[in-house]
Amino acid sequence: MKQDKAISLVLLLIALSAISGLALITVFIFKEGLPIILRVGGRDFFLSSDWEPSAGHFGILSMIAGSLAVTAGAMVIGLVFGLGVAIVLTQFCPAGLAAVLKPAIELLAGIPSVVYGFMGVVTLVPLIRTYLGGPGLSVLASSIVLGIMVLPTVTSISIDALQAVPRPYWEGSIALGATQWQTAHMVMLKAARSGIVTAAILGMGRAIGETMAVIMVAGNPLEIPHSILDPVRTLTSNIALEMGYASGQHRQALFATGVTLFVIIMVLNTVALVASRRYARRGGAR
Amino acid sequence: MVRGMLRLLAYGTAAAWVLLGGGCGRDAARAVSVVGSTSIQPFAEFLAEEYDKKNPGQRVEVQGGGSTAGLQATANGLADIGTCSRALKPDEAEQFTQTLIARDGVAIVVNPTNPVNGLTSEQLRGLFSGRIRNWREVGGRDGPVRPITREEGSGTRESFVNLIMGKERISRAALTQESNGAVKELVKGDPAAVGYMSLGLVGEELKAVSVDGVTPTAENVLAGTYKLARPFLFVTKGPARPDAQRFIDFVLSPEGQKILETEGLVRAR
Amino acid sequence: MRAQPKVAVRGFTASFGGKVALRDLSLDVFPRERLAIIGPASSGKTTFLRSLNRLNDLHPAFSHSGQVLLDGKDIYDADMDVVQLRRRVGMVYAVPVPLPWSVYDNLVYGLKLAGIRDRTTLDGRVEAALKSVALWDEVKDRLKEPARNLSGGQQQRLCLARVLVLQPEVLILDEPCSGLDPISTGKVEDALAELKARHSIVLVTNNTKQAARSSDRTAFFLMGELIEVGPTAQLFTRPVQQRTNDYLIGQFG
Amino acid sequence: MTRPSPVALQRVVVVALWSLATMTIGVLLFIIVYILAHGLPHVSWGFLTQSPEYMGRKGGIFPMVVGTVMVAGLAVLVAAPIGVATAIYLTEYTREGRMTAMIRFGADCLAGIPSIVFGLFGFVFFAITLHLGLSVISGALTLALMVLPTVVRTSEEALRAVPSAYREVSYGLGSTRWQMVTHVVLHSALPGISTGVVLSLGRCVSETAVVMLTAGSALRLPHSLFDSSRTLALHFYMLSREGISMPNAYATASVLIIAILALNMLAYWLMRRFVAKVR
Repeated sequence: MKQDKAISLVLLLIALSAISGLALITVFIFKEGLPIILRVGGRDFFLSSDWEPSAGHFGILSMIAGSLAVTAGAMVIGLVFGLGVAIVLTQFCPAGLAAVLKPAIELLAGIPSVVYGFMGVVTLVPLIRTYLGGPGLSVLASSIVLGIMVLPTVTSISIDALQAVPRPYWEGSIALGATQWQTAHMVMLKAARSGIVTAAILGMGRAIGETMAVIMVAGNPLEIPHSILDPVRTLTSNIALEMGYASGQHRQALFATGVTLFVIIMVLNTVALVASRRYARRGGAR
Repeated sequence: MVRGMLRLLAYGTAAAWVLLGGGCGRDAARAVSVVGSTSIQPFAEFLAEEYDKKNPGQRVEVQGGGSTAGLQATANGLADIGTCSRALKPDEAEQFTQTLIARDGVAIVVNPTNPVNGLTSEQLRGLFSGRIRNWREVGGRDGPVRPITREEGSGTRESFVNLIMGKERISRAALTQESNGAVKELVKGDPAAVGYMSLGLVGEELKAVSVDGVTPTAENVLAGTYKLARPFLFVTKGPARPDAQRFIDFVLSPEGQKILETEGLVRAR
Repeated sequence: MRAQPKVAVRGFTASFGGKVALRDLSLDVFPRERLAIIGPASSGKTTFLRSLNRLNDLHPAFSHSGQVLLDGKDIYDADMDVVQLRRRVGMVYAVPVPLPWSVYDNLVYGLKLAGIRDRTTLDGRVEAALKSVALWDEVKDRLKEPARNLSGGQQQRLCLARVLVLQPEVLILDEPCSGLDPISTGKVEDALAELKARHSIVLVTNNTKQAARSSDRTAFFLMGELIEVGPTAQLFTRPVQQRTNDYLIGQFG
Repeated sequence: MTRPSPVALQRVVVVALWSLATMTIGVLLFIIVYILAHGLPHVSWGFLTQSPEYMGRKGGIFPMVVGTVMVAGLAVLVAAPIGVATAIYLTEYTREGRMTAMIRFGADCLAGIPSIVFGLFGFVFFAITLHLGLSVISGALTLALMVLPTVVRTSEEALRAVPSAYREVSYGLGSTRWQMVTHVVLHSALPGISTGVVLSLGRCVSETAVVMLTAGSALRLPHSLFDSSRTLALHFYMLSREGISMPNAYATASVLIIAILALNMLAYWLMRRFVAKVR
């Protein structure tokens, strides 16, 4: 038993070191970013859209607005398609076909984000520019690209949630004379609701944190977009664009942008966690 | 089979940790690292390639990151040579030893379908600040103007701002791209676009317009008539390391200068 | 007078997080006998079995008082080697659980854990164990096959053989025939009759007929208490306690 | 207006849903076919084994292949043992409690941090504070932190999927806990764990933002872990973004896509083995 204790201790130390990674990241990002938020003042940092680091102006409102706009657009596309695919694969698809399609959808998650960005630039952006007007680099282009990128996340978690609904629910509904679709949206989707909420929130986290694809298709101006055809700069692309050059206050301001992003993601994560807990607790009971 | 995979994983892990531990003698035979401007990066890479061919055993490693990043990296010892595609600010000039390796024009580029062939400094200020919103105002077709700028910190941007914009600010609505190539791609596809980029990288697909009546060519930059030009600098912190100095010497040699010239830059001396 | 008990349980109480599963229970198991334990569901039969090889320890909320003496030594003593104990008290489960390996690897796993590597010893023990459960002829050519390919009855006898290779002193079986057809059940019961010559056997069963067929003594458990224990023939025909009688004639399911 | 009958509605909905699914698969196929059609004609043995010349306009991608293998491989070699050990601790060596909740919450948070934030951290911590510079090792360690939660989570799931009866049987046959874990549980869970590791490898291979900020973008073949190295994904980004050479950009992307396809197939194959094993 002595050996057992020793092994247990070693494993605990390793587990804690893994967690200390998180602590380290948090400490570093905040240490680098927080001072400038305090110096500039939360109001001027978060509620001003005046970003001109060389002149000492550090307002990130337009980036926050940009990130939110792009993420909202991505969620509309990601949810409609992602959930649609999840419903098809679990409710209306022969098992053999689903077994092929599911890994294919998951493959979408493996494609590098630079490839998505590149495909957006060479195919989507000219289409938007030619047929809808504007520079092509736009909220719309970013939303579509990001929507495709978050789709696999939404789909695979939704599929898990739908499959976790006990089979008798489905059978009971069908036995009462409901069609498959009535069963799907009135019984299955309802029962899997909080799992789907988790899927949506994690997808949102992915969308808001994506960098390279967005930088290529968003256009990155400093102005808040007024229409979906306007270009947009997000928090992530702001960091990636200027990090290479930044020093002093400018770099701190970029870290502060990172802090903002970090906090937004943490909040989303916690919400997702609570949602999935609720879902786990209700599990089969509901 | 599964046991084999376990074992492989274990050996691989062990090897990785040994490498981690053993790699501490990093200063031995370290490559000369050149970090900085994305505008200079392709030229520096090409020079490094040629230098390596001539001097087997010497290694030069080129990084992007941006002019300011290059200076920073040099300041804290991360890089042996920093590259900078703009004039040093006074406080920077005090801190570093600088070597001019070439000069580069900043070309104003528009889509080839755009009928405008020349612009004045005043018109450029208007286009980029957002005061001029229609190409008709500068003699082009009726249609919106879409200025494309580089990101804050870029040497190209700082040169453009210093030489053209003066006190005026670049429009907040201007699209921001992170490299010469990205500016090029965008202008190539968008008839309404106007951008600025390294003259050496313009190529055939874009139209570089004349500024204040002077065409952007290497000769005009060398002659000093095309005023939109900037220095390409190598900076070191104090005197360079011997192997770094050898690379700098190579770049300044007639052979090195010839390479830069064929690539579209303007020789330093 | 009978011999010294092999296992002597003395005033044993077991509980899980405050819920008592066995209450002040005393029961002896003698060398070379088959003791059957019967009783309705959740009467503590399985908990009793798992107390004999300290498998209950794995449950986070388990606590106990009283003694379980194996050859006169309390197995819950602090200096007891639990790993060694589990080799001496071999357990067979209700559902056959072959590990996801070959038949042969399943059989030698316990021996390898005990540090025995010699090929001829391993082969000899495997053959002997398989023969004692009458499985040798059926699987001697299939030793390299995945154990899962065997039929249910074969799997259960394999699991029995897997315990037997360790030559345990006490064999504890938790409803080993619950999932088996009558023919396979018969084979397992025959094997137990053979094994009695060398081992003490404790057999938990839901099947009173099986207890009547293949045990020397029978104990009746109810709600964590031992109601009655006696020679099988006697307990089934003339139980002393009313509750035993009620159970046997089917008053409690 | 009358409501459509449920059966008619069902028909409409099924058509609509299937067209969504078809479009999704269509996008996937389009991306892959587009890249491969433009790139594969330029991929040759020489392209894979030669060094780039002329900033990547000519020549091959050998240093990037090596750089990718080094950065991503090292990242996974660091993350996998730590992640698997953490998962083993969580599933086999401890009971649910404050400690496990804390570790799991930490892992979940780590999983949600955007890669650019990892990049920032890696740049400041590994490259500057620890003086590792823009190098293979800075990139690999940052990526290791990035994929660690994935490894922990997938390993944990794989370990939990191993039937608890196996554990009891092993104890019953006289194993210590460590023997039980190594002989029985890990053996059954290994394909599942490998799936997570392979998918993490895929994430490291395709990550760009992090390596740009931590591993740098040197074109040279890295001679040690402290040299900078450009990965395939970053090379593709730079070739296409700087407009250096579109044919070579497409060819690089093709190699990247094929590598990702292969890794996903490997993961899928391992997963099926795992399901067969613990069933």
